[in-house]
Amino acid sequence: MKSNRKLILQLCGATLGMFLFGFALVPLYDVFCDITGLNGKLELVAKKSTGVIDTSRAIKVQFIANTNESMPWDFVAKDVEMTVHPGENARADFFVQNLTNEQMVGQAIVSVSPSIGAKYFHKTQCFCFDRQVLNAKQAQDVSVLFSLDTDLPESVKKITLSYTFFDITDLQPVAAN
Amino acid sequence: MNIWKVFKAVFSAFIGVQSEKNRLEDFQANSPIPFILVGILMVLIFIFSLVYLVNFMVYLM
Amino acid sequence: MTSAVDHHHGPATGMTRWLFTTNHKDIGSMYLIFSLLMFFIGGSMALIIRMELVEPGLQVVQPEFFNQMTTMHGLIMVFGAVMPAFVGLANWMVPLMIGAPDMALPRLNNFSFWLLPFAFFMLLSTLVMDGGAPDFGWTFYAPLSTTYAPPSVTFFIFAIHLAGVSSILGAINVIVTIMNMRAPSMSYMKMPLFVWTWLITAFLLVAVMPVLAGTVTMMLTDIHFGTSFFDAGGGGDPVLFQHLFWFFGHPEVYIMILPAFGIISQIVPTFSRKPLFGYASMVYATSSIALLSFTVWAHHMFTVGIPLVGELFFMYATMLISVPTGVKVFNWVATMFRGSMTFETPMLFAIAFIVLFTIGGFSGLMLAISPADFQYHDTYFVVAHFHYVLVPGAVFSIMAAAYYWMPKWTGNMYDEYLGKCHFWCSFVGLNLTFFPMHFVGLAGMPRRIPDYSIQFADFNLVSSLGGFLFGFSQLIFVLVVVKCVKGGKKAEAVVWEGAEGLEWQVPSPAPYHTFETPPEVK
Amino acid sequence: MKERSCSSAVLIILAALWSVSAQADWALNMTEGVTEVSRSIYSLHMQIFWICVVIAIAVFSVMFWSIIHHRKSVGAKAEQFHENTTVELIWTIVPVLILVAMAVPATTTLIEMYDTSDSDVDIQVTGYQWKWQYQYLGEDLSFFSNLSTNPDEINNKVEKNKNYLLEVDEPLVVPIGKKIRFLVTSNDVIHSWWVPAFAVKRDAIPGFINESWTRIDEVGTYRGQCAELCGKDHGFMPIVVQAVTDEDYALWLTEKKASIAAEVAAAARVWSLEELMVRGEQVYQKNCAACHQVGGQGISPMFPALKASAIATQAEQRDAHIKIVLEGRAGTAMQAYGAQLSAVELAAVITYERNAWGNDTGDIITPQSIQSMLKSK
Repeated sequence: MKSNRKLILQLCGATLGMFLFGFALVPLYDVFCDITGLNGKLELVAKKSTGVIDTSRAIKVQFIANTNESMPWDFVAKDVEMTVHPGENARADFFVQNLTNEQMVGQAIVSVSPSIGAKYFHKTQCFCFDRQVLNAKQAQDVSVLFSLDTDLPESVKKITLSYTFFDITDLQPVAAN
Repeated sequence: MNIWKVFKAVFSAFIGVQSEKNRLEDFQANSPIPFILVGILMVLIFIFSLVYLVNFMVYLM
Repeated sequence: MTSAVDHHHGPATGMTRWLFTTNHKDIGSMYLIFSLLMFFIGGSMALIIRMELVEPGLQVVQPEFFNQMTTMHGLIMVFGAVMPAFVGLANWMVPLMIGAPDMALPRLNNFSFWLLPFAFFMLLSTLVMDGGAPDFGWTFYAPLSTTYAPPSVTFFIFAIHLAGVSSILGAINVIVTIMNMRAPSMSYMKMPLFVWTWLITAFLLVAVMPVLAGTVTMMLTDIHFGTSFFDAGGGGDPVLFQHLFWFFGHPEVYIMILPAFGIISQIVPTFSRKPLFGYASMVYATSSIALLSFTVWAHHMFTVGIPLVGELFFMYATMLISVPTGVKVFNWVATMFRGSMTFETPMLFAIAFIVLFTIGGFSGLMLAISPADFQYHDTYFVVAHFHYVLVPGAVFSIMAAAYYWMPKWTGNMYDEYLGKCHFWCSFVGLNLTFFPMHFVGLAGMPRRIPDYSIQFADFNLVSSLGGFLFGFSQLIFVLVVVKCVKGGKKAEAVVWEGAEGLEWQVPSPAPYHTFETPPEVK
Repeated sequence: MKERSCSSAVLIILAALWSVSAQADWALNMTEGVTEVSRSIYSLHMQIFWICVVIAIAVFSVMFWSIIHHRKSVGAKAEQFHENTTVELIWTIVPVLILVAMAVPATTTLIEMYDTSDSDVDIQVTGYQWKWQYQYLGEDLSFFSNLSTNPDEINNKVEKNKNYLLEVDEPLVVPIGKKIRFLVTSNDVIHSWWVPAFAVKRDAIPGFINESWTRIDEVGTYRGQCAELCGKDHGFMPIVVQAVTDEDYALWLTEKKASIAAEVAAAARVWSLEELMVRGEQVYQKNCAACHQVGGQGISPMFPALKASAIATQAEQRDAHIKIVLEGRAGTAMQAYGAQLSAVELAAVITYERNAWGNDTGDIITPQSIQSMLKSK
């Protein structure tokens, strides 16, 4: 009978390989999201706009403010809707307040609709880049500086951005600040 | 076992139709490795051709 | 189950025989008995579900317990009844069919079986845990299965780990046995189709079970160790979970149907007294599924919001790869055509498989059309689809295999009249249960709800009646098995007239050790 | 004897089934719906259905013909042919051609379904554990939509009405003829917003926004349900959409905003204990009874009792009681109702919980005291 050792080692190697492949799918998924703008996940890095403004097109940009799990923070979008030219720098303001009596840490997550628009929405500065630490009853005005890429597809005339605050107080150790 | 025969065998597997004669020939090969590699290659070709077709359809409509 | 031919030690006696056995026949029997037990446990949960759904209003159970029943019913039937039954059939028949004395790794074989009772004891014990059993569906989507799960989710994760390891080890065992231990004259060209389909299934298992293990491990770290693979707050994504799960999930449904294709391809030629039509096409089509089945997973997620380009890709891919395997049904009909058929119980089950599995295949084709799937998704139409593919598909083929090979295992013929009773009751019960679900699903009844609006009442009543008929008619099968093991008309070596295959060259009942010396394949 | 008893049994079952079916409502097929998309989906559904029926008839007739004629008992001799690649090629190519033919209309319909550009009305739909919230973008109007079926109907104490489990207290009102864009998201777990009549079904994913659209042709009330398992009351969070003419829609908008403004204004005036108790019972019935039960005894351990509980009777626990109702408890089904109910409703339900079922603390929680702790939106 042929020795099975070689075949068994290959199969165990394949099993281990597929187990690691399962974990490799996670970063692969993020790469796939960036390329295709899958479900509106945005790149979380600041990008300077090219400075060329396409005034021929006016895109309506809407802002939605949510708190996940009815997190006890008051979070309101001050600019619900604005019109922006592709390439033009614009700013959207939000108001956020911690209604509880303890310090809390929140993380804003952004999602874009339609999802094709995700690739063409560049944020130069955004409160969603880092954690927001709010003490008891502390209120704060936060904002996002953004610009729309000039080669945004013609079909997109209206983009909606949903900001959702997540309570990550117990998820992250609060830095002593 | 030249490469063209392997491609033909894998293609007939994708369609799911194969004659007894070809099967006996294909099984003369001493190891399945080339078939598996060509199979994976053809799956990738299948995927990218579908992606191209989809982009074309979206562009068309 | 011993016989005179066996010249050295027969099986040990008492419990130690079953605890420490390395014999592929004993382990095969244990897998099959375990699967039958799980079939009844999962089946009783299905009856509780159907009891609640007899009429509108909450009568029998509270909604949270109803969700636990739907979840456990799915898990136990998929991982506890169907897969172990196929592994049991592989353990029994693959060595016999390729002329090998036993499985390549006997001790590993024993270990991979004995993992299962402990895995499912742990899973079933969650029913009595604080907070109840898992109640997030057998597809356990995050965040319902991570942040919002009952505390028993951790035991659910370990149970899936154990069952997964058992499947992977079983698959490795089957691959090594088929590739290394065939009788010299049993070349790849002459291997029976049951062995071929199990070889492909084993490769699929080795490829996807680790991905499932990885996914549940990610759940474990999300719940207990503060990672956020699937929690949007920490940068993760619940849709990532669905991609990972269905990347495992679609090859899994092929794992549950390819062995059935193999069994039907053994039975139909025997009772048609005619060779299988297009053996080469069957071998090539099933082997291409090993790769193609990895390209279509997101047709389970058409409404989750994948972009247009992705949705079109998965629609086209699903339609294209469904053809090579779908048309294999025509091969069986061509095998029957101009044969000389007799209709013993295995053949009845095989014909019912061909007819009803094809209906399941057609509703699958309808679901592949992505726009239409927006109306079908997560309704009872989908429940009808996968029950038509799984119950007459996997379960009926397992029953057919049991009736077909039981004379070889026990040495006695089964009671033909009871066999036919079992078939006709199951056939009527199954159609009464699942066919109305098509209509209720199309009329707009969502999946996994404990109570429904009154316009769905009448079909649900018929479904529930059918469910009880189907459920209790499985007791006839137990009666047939017990009678057959205990005694009955003696079976000769070639039980069915003209049956081909090495398994018919050994006497009935198959001796404890067979093919000590490799047989000669003509 | 065996055959006769068996056939009579079958007759009895058939008779029973026939009587049941006589007065039943046997809805067999998918709804055609009231939108262009739902009608094109319906035609796709029927096309693929009839193709499958034709293929099924062809295959099964050959099969049953062969079952009848090629039987050993009628002396059929088995032929030994076992291969014919041309036949196999034909029955592989033909289905592929049929599917390609089906793929073209399916693609056009799908592309149409994904085109949400230039919508007239934008509505954010947020899925909660076991209710829906509708927010009209740009109209500063948002409200919750709860199941309004009487619990006695669910527990079979009372006759079930026609729209059993498909009725809500605050339906979503939309104009007909306008392109309505739905922005679907979730607050906790994955839900799915589905209205069969529009053929709109979108999964609600926490942290992400999915969009869909519809243009309704006919005035009417259209009902749907949540289509993704989301926990205990997944089957009890229906969707009701009222499609009305433009004028009625504008009328409804102003009237709805006025009623919400009145509700906020009501928080300013002084409420007596009796008024708070009456209003509190209604709010409790709709939001709290599902878990804490109508009598306040709850279901241990998941849903703690309120009747004669420390938190609802002791004076020093009063603030803790208010805090838990407003901020909820993470990881449990107890939600933060501070974001979901108005100041008056919150004050009323807490007062009710502290005075009903014999708790009689005599505490009055005023809407003003709640107002300061609430969100400004």
